[in-house]
Amino acid sequence: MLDKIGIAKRIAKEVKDGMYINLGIGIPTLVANYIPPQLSVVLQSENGLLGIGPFPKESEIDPDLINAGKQTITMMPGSALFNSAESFAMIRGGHVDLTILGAMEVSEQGDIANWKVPGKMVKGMGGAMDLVASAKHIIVAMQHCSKEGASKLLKKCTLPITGIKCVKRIVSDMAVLDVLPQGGFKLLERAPGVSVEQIKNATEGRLEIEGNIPEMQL
Amino acid sequence: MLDKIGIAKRIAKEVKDGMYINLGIGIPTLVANYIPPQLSVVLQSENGLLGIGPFPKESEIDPDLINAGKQTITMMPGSALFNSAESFAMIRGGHVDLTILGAMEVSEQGDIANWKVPGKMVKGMGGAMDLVASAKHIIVAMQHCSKEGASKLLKKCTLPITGIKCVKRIVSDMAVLDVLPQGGFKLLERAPGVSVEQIKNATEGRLEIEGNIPEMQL
Amino acid sequence: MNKVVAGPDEAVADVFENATLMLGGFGLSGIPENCISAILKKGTKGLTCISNNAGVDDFGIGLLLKTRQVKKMISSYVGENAEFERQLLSGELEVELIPQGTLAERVRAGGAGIPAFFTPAGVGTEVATGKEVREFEGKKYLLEHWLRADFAIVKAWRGDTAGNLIYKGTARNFNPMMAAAGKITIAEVEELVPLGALDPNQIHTPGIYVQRIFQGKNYEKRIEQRTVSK
Amino acid sequence: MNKVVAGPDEAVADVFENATLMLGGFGLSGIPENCISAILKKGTKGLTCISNNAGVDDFGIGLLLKTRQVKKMISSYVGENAEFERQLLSGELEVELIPQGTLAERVRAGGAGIPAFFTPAGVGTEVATGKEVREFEGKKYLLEHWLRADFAIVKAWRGDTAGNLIYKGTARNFNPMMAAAGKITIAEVEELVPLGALDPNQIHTPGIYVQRIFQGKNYEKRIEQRTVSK
Repeated sequence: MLDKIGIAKRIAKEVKDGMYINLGIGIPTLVANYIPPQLSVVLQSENGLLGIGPFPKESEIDPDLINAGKQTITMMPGSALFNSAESFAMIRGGHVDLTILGAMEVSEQGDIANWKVPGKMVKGMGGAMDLVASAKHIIVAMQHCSKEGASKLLKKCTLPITGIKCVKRIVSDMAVLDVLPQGGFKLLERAPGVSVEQIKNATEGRLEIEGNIPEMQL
Repeated sequence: MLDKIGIAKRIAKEVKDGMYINLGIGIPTLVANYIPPQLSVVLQSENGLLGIGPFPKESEIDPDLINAGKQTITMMPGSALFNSAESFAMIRGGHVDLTILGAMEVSEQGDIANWKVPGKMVKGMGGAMDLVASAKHIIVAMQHCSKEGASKLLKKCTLPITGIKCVKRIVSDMAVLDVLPQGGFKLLERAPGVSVEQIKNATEGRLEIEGNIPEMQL
Repeated sequence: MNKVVAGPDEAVADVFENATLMLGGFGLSGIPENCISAILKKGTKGLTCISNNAGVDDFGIGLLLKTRQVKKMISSYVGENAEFERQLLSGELEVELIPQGTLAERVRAGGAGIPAFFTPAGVGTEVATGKEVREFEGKKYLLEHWLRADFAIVKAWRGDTAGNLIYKGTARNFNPMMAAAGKITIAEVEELVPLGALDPNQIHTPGIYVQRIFQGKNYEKRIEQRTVSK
Repeated sequence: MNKVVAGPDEAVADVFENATLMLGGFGLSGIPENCISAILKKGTKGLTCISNNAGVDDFGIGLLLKTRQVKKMISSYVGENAEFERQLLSGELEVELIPQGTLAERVRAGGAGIPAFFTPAGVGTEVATGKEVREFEGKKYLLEHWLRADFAIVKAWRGDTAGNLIYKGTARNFNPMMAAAGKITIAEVEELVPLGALDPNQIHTPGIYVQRIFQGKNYEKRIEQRTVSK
């Protein structure tokens, strides 16, 4: 089973040279640390920045420079600042190549739920609904099961959804899977030490297993 | 009868302190020359400038600084440059206080025609349709009659219209008139030396004359 | 054209009960700290606040929530605020949650005179309830309407006496769109400069949108997530 | 991320017959002079050109009209061009005239992923023919659709190797919206600078919208109405 850093490392391997990428809060933010340095990519922060740099040194901290998770950040050379309408024009207009975000549930149709637990949590959707409705390519970082062992890769989401038929690929603590255009999860890779059988048992939605499933290379 | 400069001078008297104003091509552009210097107003150019200044000296000419009539211009202190979408956001959003533009015909309902003469002229509407559809206050500068003596203040426009029910006030070479909310032209002032009778004869649309009509003070 | 007022108290003097306010900022970055304090002092009740976030318990709009001056919040994300959550769950506070891009575009539409537009965000979710859905080139979109406010209150870095504004860093966020969408727009700036001191080519908010401006004081600029690299 | 190409010929090499182009500029100000020359040299026919104006007889898009490379113009104002008028009246050229604000907003919508929006411009005129009319708050509006292009060709003042652009004066005009609305966006700049040389707070077009950039040569910047004050 992968820990958060393992998931982030595996997702980092999906990144290609020249990509503009939006990273969600949580595990997706960690992905930035593992993108191979020879790749030239630009990270978008939906609060108005292209070209997120590393966290600042204590002496560089600027309260007027934060990411979407409200963390203090720096800018890379060649950055651009803009307002929130322009930021979502970029997202909605399909200019961002890859969106990586967290999920509480994903359905076998590619629906995603990650913004609300009725009666328990009312934080709001932030930019997630815009991102999932518009992104060309969406990778989800998530736990395969709840703490109680219930699958989060479902036939149908039980929580209020964030967007329909949008998730393309999932990297969980147990596996890498694609959401098939006709519905269903296609198993691509197993996490180190996790068996196909374990993944089967942890996946409520239709799971397609074809041939030998390799272990992830991290 | 007023000449072009007379019309521009009379319109300049409509300008109030603190106004943001869009001036159309032709006579309206001349209005800028007669705005009392003690008034603080800002002129908008729909190609992306707030704060049009006087024409440049030969040594100041900048091909990257023109007005909507493609004339070289300068900027006033406190100017702002922006793109065409922002410019029309300003216009459409009702942020411009006054629009002054030319017309070929105006109807007694306040419809205006100024962009097309079928079979003869195909220049396009430019920004005129946006301006007349959105401006809070529209003053039209025009000739009362054609060269052949036909009225241009009509019951109904004969040319393709630019906008409906939008003109509030007309300054022609013969008179100042308001378009009444219920339709019809209300005569407010006569040009120097022009009689009410002459104006009556030159106005095809319904003309309302109440009491004594004063001569314009220029 | 001189739009300078003495300070925040004068700037918000006519903010009335049950007014709709837009307040710039993302998290605690780029929020109009001085005006929020002045409204707090004034005690105006029944406010509808349109703002991407709702501040934290003891800063930003959170201060106005504590004093129960806010009747309704229109936001995209409010997860930083325990008092907010309490008032919401107890039914003391009305809340309308809007996808962040839809919020930004609805405010932009308000300033730009566009009464409605189509966006894909929220199709198939509870956000779509009661909204027109239309398909364009094989994809579904929701019809969303403009947002405007009685007062838009924004914070900029530098501004001139005619109301031209320049923001700094990611503190720009919602401020420019809100500046255009207020019937009355109030700008507080860190540095108020004379006419002609700003480069016209670098203005983020042209002065036409701003009715009042003043130089604010004692900016706290609180940081929510202080993160540093070794 | 390096998007630099050698020059205009390489930049427009894959502009194909019957392609739709957006070309920045207002009048002759801010037009992509180098790319227009390269397309002229290349001789590509059947082009649909979206541009506020159509140049003059012997400059700007007027050059491409003369060689009959343009099948259709989508513009707001074309009054500066006699050859244009001749081709139009003779039926050799298709023309779609669009109110300038509607044109600017349709292009912006194309870049921003908004398939349609409502605007008041043109209500009750021949522009409204065949369009949905809807009333909001007692005023009538037309539904207008986004515009996008196979290639957007823009001209900026300064640009960096990642495609970030800064325009100068009123030469900005339609360029930023078009930069966002092209499948492929080509930027020619007067000065190409290294990454990090532009202030991120002053960028007008973020590099994400630009696929190719080069430093242009021999800008003529012709003036249509040279007006001076005594």
